[in-house]
Amino acid sequence: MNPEVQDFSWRIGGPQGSGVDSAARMFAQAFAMGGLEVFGRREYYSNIKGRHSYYDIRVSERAHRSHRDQVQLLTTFEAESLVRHAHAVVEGGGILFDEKSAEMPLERITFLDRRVREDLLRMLREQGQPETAQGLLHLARERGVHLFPIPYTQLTAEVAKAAGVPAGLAQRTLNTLAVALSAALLRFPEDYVKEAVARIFRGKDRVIDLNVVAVDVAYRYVSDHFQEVPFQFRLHPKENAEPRILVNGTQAVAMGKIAFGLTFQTYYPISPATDESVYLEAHRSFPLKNGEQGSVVVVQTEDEISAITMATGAALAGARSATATSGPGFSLMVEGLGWAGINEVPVVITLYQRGGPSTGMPTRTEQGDLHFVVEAGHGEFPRIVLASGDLEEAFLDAGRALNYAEQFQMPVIHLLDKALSSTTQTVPPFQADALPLNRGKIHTPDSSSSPPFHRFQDSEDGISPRVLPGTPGGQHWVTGGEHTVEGRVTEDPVIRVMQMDKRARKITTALNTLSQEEKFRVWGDPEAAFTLLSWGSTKGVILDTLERFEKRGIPLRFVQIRLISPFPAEELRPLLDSASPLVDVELNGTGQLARILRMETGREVDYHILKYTGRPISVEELTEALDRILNGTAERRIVLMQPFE
Amino acid sequence: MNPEVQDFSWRIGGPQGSGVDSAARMFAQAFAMGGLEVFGRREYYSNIKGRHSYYDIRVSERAHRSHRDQVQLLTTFEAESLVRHAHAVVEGGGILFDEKSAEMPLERITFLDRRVREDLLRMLREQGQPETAQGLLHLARERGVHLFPIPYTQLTAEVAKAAGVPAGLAQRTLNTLAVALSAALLRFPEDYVKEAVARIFRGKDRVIDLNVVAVDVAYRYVSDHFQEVPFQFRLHPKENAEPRILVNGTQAVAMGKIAFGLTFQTYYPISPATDESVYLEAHRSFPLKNGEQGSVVVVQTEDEISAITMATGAALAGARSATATSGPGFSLMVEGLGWAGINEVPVVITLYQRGGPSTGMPTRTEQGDLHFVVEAGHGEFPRIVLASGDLEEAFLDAGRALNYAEQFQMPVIHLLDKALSSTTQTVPPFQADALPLNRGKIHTPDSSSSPPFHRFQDSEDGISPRVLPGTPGGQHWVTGGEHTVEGRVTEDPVIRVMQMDKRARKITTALNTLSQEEKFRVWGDPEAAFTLLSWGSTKGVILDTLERFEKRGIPLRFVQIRLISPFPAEELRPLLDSASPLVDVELNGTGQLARILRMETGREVDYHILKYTGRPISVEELTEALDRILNGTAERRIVLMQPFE
Amino acid sequence: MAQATQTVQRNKKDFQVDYPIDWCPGCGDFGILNALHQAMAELGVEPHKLVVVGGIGCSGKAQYYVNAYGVHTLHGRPLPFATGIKLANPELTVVVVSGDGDTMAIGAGHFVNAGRRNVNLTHIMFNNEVYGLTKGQASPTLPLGLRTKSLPEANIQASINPLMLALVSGYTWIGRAYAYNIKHLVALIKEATTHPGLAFLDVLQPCPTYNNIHTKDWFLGKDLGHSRMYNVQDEGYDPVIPEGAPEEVVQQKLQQFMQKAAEWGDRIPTGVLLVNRNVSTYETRILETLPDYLNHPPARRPIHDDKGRSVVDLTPLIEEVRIR
Amino acid sequence: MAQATQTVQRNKKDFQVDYPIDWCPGCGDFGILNALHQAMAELGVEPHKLVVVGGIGCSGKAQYYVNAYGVHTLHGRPLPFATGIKLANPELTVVVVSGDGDTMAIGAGHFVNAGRRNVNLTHIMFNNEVYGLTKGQASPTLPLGLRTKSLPEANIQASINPLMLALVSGYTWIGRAYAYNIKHLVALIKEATTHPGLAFLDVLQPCPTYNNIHTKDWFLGKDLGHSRMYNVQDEGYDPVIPEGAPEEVVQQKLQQFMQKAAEWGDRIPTGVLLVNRNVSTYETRILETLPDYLNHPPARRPIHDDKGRSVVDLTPLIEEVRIR
Ligand SMILES: Cc1ncc(C[n+]2csc(CCOP(=O)(O)OP(=O)(O)O)c2C)c(N)n1
Ligand SMILES: Cc1ncc(C[n+]2csc(CCOP(=O)(O)OP(=O)(O)O)c2C)c(N)n1
Ligand code: SF4
Ligand code: SF4
Ligand SMILES: [Mg+2]
Ligand SMILES: [Mg+2]
Repeated sequence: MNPEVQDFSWRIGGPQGSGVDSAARMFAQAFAMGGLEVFGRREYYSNIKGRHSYYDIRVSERAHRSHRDQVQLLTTFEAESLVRHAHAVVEGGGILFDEKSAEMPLERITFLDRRVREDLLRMLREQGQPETAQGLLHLARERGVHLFPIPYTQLTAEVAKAAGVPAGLAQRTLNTLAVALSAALLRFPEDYVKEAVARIFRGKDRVIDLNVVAVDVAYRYVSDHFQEVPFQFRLHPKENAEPRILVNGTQAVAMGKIAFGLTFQTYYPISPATDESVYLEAHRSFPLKNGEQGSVVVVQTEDEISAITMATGAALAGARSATATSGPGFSLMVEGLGWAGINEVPVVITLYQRGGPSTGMPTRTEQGDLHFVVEAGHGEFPRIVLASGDLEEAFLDAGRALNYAEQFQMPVIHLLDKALSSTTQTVPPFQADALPLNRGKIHTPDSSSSPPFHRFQDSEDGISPRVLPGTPGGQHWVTGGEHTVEGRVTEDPVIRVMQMDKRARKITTALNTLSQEEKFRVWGDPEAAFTLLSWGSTKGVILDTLERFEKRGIPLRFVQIRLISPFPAEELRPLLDSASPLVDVELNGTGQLARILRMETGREVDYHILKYTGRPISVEELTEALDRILNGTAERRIVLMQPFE
Repeated sequence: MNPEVQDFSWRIGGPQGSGVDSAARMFAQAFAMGGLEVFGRREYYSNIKGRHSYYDIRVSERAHRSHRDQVQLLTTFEAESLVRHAHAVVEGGGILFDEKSAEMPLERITFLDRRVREDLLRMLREQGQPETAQGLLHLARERGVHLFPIPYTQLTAEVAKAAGVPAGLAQRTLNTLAVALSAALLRFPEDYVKEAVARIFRGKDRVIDLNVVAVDVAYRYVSDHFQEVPFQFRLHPKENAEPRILVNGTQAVAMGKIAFGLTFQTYYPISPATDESVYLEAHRSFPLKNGEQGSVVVVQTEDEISAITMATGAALAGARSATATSGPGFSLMVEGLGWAGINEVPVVITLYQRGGPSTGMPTRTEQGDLHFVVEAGHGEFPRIVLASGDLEEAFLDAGRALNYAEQFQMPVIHLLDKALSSTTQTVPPFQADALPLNRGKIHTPDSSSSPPFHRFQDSEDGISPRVLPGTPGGQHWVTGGEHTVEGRVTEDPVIRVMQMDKRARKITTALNTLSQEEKFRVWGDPEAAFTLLSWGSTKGVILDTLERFEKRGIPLRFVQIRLISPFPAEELRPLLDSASPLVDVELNGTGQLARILRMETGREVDYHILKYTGRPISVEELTEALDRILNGTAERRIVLMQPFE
Repeated sequence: MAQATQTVQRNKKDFQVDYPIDWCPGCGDFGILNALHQAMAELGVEPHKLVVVGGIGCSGKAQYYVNAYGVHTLHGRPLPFATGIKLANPELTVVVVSGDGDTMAIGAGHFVNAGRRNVNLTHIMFNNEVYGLTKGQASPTLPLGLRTKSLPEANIQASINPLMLALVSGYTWIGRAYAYNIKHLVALIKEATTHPGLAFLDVLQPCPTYNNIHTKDWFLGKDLGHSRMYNVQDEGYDPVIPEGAPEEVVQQKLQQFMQKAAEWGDRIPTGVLLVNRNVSTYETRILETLPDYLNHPPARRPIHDDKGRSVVDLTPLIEEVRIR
Repeated sequence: MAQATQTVQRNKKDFQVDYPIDWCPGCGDFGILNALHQAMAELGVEPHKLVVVGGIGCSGKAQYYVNAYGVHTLHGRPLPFATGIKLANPELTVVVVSGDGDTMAIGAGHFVNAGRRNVNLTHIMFNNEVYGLTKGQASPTLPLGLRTKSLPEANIQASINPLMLALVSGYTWIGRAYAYNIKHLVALIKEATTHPGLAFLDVLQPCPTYNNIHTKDWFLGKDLGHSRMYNVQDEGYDPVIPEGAPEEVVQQKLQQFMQKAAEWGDRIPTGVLLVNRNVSTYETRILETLPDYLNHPPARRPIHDDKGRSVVDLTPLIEEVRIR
């Protein structure tokens, strides 16, 4: 084991609302400021306070894009995190825990799911261990994990004393203590932790001072007590590292929307989409290059039907307009989507998928809505469905979605998922000029022309010039009914066929206009026959796994589909023909992309690797599944599941 | 030409709200009472009064199930119907029209669609005809069509005189006059017309008397004036004909629902679904075999979201429960559908498809919602989608849908379309015992068992026993969230997979349980390689066309898919393997069934015959398209369109 | 922030279009349409600055019959569509035309929540107590127990009082008119349109085809010998809550409103029933934190330069999350 | 047609279940849940005849914590679900628990139209002025201009008065209680449940996590030195509109109600504010044409014989359309 790790995973767990989030952010920032690359993954229940949540921060010199099942260091304050995650710590790794939590009987941990409790108890009984957190710690120690019991009460008392504040206040430094203890164990310079403290509590000087004291106390405690423990993982700051921002998925999309011209956004709160709109609300005003203020008008609507129809109204009036939602909200938007479709209105729906069906698992991830969004809406109308695989794509795709909508005059669904939305990662700073803006055919009738304007004029590429309300001489109608060129409802069979065909033609136009890069990307060894097929947030774990196999001398290829509708069937043909085996990787139960692939190309995939527990796939899981395929022991359908995630 | 027609088509046109409907019903009844089989097709605008509507009644000795483009007799009172349909009358056929309407210039016909007007005017100009209805009559006469100008004002005056009523009242017999004139031209015994009058106006003796006078006047007028016209079509009553009822699609479904145990129905008005619910409201009370009163509680809700969720609530409580809607309403039901899916609630949605997308063409037909309903809802859950091809299937399938829902504990979508809903046809009387009722696993816990009841217990066939609220000891929960066996929300990965797999297993159970007949039917020559593939209301025209080809010695085969979800892929395999060519026939623009077929089986169809003008396919259209395929002149995608429908 | 101001002399004809109208003969909708044409002309609205947003129903078709930008939306959704249009481009005069089913059944949630915003829109509800376009089912304004022509049984759902619902929702201008009293209707549409905020006009609209109970004759009180309707302004009713009115004045005005709103049957109040100047518009509230909103509203803000590059300076947002 | 009648002696424990509750410490929801347990016990409802129907939100989770048939529905939809359950089996006692967002935003259309039906349901709204479960956004009951903890800007939408909305919608029993005044709350839930018709109970529910303005302290008037809340019954307020009351009595009661409903701020009325016995329930209206409805409601009508054959005699329906 090389203690100077290239690739380190830290996990912190605790009840929702107890500050696990900000601890993790502090940890991530400290190491990121130290020049390292950081990838964070967050898991939590659909609950405000009390239920278990945890955060994994993966730190490494080169960027990683996925989480690992096994961590080097687990940090907890209470029993539940301990019992849920002790098993995940690698040999030689460590567990930092409140010494008082060890004696907690499993029976008394309130929110431990019954099945989890029963499985753990069975294990403890089988191993002859006490039915407490301690039992699991024993087992970990037996596996070679180092235990770091921490007297948190004593440490906060020290903080209180050193800072000269009441004990109650010092209590609030618990998370900082935990982060600093962890960093200290890794021998990471404490200045970075202090800098992170200063950032997190920016503007609150007294709080910063207090927490800086806590960092000192923690570092001191580690050097006083754990010098002898042979916990050998080390992380070192890197000099002259590239510039980085630390953002999550909802921020990346929101920043992309702002950067690429959004002026109107509607939303109805829903996990995990809300954060994007709240970010936009908080950043609704921003500078323009000419020194003026730019703005986005953000409206919290009464429901998602209002959200989609209001956003469509704004788009019709000429705003770059979008809404953001998740499964249940999208289900309610379907009628509105069809209206935008038949009226060729450029509106963007940012869809953060979560565990379904129905309310499902609101704070867990899934790629369960793909086929639905492709077919959503009664009747037939074209739409664009675009899926981002990571934060940088999310930022740019937010802009592409807005461009496509106006360019092709159709609703665009930008697909993400909970995993991506809550992924926190260091990435190069986003650039507002990374993408030119394209507003499509916006037309101003000349003064000689008189209304009605022929908004839905037949055209070769299917796209007709549009005139915005308020433009003199451009009066016309729009309607959810089938319509004439001037937008009046009609039931004339000839006009019907013309309009249906005109709208359908935009599919071809889009396919012909977009670059291959925008439709799909090929990663890994482009000549490899062994081909992974996937879309969306699984990109990260697949790329990380590809590297592993590459190191093992096994070349794999990954086809990342980005444009799902219209589907780039023809261009994929050569890749499909040379793929053997073709392995579908998806976060759902039925292999939705594979079904679409077969529908569009006839090609059936050879294997499905599916996970539908609501959690993302880890490198270990994917590696093992691929190994089984490679060594011929795999079933056609491989279902991944981690019982303690 | 054989004047003793086996197969006669009559068309009546007129403004919406002017009684065209009841005239058509009277005509249909008269001939049906005369022992003949009747098929009626109705076309109308989304409008209450004024726009053009028409009704085709096809009368024949053997049952037909589709309309024809060409009619033998056209009956009109006003210019619009005349100019729209004169072209559709066959050589040797006739046009009955108000002599006053002939002089109407096309320019002055208010509701003639601009495109129709322009096409007709162009034709008239090319042919050197006056730009009036008269011009079109001339062209018809040139083609060998007999013209029957009727002095309606004079006839109603005669009626007034003969019946001793004011002229205004006699005016109301216009429709009866038209029907009787038509019947008289066919030399059909006037007693049948009088009987039809008596039925239509049942209970209103004075109205009957008046209209009987009108029948006499009409018959007399024909024998006085048209004896010499060589219009040679004749229809003769048939003795000892089988018992028949005359119903339309919404009635067939409503009767099926009542017959097979529906007790609760919700609806929000929408064309063309409303009529079903209005029928149920009007027939909400009916006798049971034991002499008690049975009933259906019908609730008009505030919207379709309420309709699906209220129906689901009732189903949960134990009612056989359904709702009925059309595209826009279904789009709003998607979230509710998912809830019923994850909670395994037996609720039925009867979906009458209409022209889409969005508001589309509310009173025109389409098979545009197929793929949508199969995928509707975020996340993954099983559902049954069942499509009826004709009125008898509609009746039985209404019962099957209710059975399937309870048997497999899932939402069932029963698909019909506007064409079927407004098809009026003679069929053998429906039987309430044609189908046994199956309520599935309804469970009563024994008194020793204590709650919570394990509603979502894992089970081999995926179906868990359900307990109805109100049952002692059966308390449990249901939730749109992923849930434990007792129905409490959970995010446990192990339970998640168990429940997803359990629900998915019901798909296999359903496929294994249902008979082949319930999944698909093969018509025509079962050994023929030339295979038509279709679903829903196109069944009628395909069967009628099959007969034509059979007579020509060309054996064809028709595979009618009835169960769309889950899709009977395996069982279809042998048929697909032997199909050449495989020809898809659908009323939509993209060949949705064919897409599903390819997704489910990999098999691509060789030809698409598609119609998406909102009108059903005629025998002539289908025949011609098939001929083109047979003689090798067809494109892969054949789009049908009648410009004057 | 009034929706429209007198600028050009316009004629009613400027707002008419040359297409056939497919309402039933005698339908009250004709009256409302005429009044709308006339009102827009008298206000001097420019047709290209007028957006008429219709719901689905016979009523919603009104937007086809106006020379303007016409938006035929979805059943129940004209308000959110209109809100999006207006907020994106506040220069436009936006008039919503919708049915009672559209507004109070499927659209009730939007109605209630639109009131919370008080966006500067004019909402004209065609109140015929039935679902015209779907052939005469009961709408939420049909009283309990009535059985209009096409109902298989008497209505078993009670009616909503639209005036009260508008009040409770927060509409700041509320009026009622009668479809055939065009002069009055014109005046009310004008006032509703110039009111800075969300205006609701309940128009009693006979549907000769399906509502055989509350007919023209009934409204005109052929049975009583006098019209059932009266104009509250004729009786000196003052609907205005002035800006900054003390709470007791507000309460008194609301009480007065509620008394009027409760009247029905033999005496039906019409006229301007509430003008609440005491509530800010949504647009004003936006201005508080986005002072440039009216100069560069969402539909009019330039978003790229000549070369198609974004004009946004992302620096402060990036700095917030910059780590190194 | 009261929903519940005293039959067995029951204990609050009979309604509790042994699962962890995941509301935040100090959440007002605990008080409401306790009161619900107690009220059901005092009413002697049998747990298996009780159905608790929840919306989505912290509030909607209450149904998990009752020994009953618990139905966790969709956001905004508990009322139609509950209506379906109750109409299918009127023997059940059906209680709806929902949040203010659930009820007045996404569910507002159902709220308004449920009032038109007056089905015999009990609707308890947990009014915390925020969207708890989605992390503290403004709900439709948060007053304009307030900025609770997690809002990036002050609320720019005005609030709905839930009591007034209930009145206008047609709820026939309307009350208000405070989540921590359990005794009063128990009494009100009992009364709401025994009221024959649709009952709405607005429960003021502090959300210590997100609503840092209208807190426990605020309600109790720590700043004023006296509780902001008072019980209208203590002041002799009589909420009852008796059956067959003359119109003027009805109007007077409504006026009285509206005055109370308008109070807020330093004096907040709680208690029973309206009991309208003058309106029939939906169930009664069904009975008028389906006299057998209560004996064989939709969930309980046998539909097949031993052999699975339908018990329906289709003859009259067939005869209607028989041609020969
Ligand atoms: C989602 C949806 N449900 C139902 C319909 C069918 N529909 C069309 S118009 C209408 C009702 C019209 O009634 P109202 O709003 O009162 O307008 P009116 O025709 O009376 O003017 C309905 C239910 C629809 N178009 N969309
Ligand atoms: C269709 C839909 N949209 C949004 C959500 C997300 N959501 C869950 S709870 C909630 C709001 C909860 O607020 P409230 O009803 O006031 O209940 P509280 O949590 O405050 O008790 C929302 C918007 C959802 N579940 N479904
Ligand atoms: S149905 Fe009624 S509302 Fe509709 S157009 Fe006819 S008269 Fe007017
Ligand atoms: S967020 Fe508020 S309402 Fe929800 S549980 Fe916590 S305190 Fe209660
Ligand atoms: Mg109406
Ligand atoms: Mg709330």
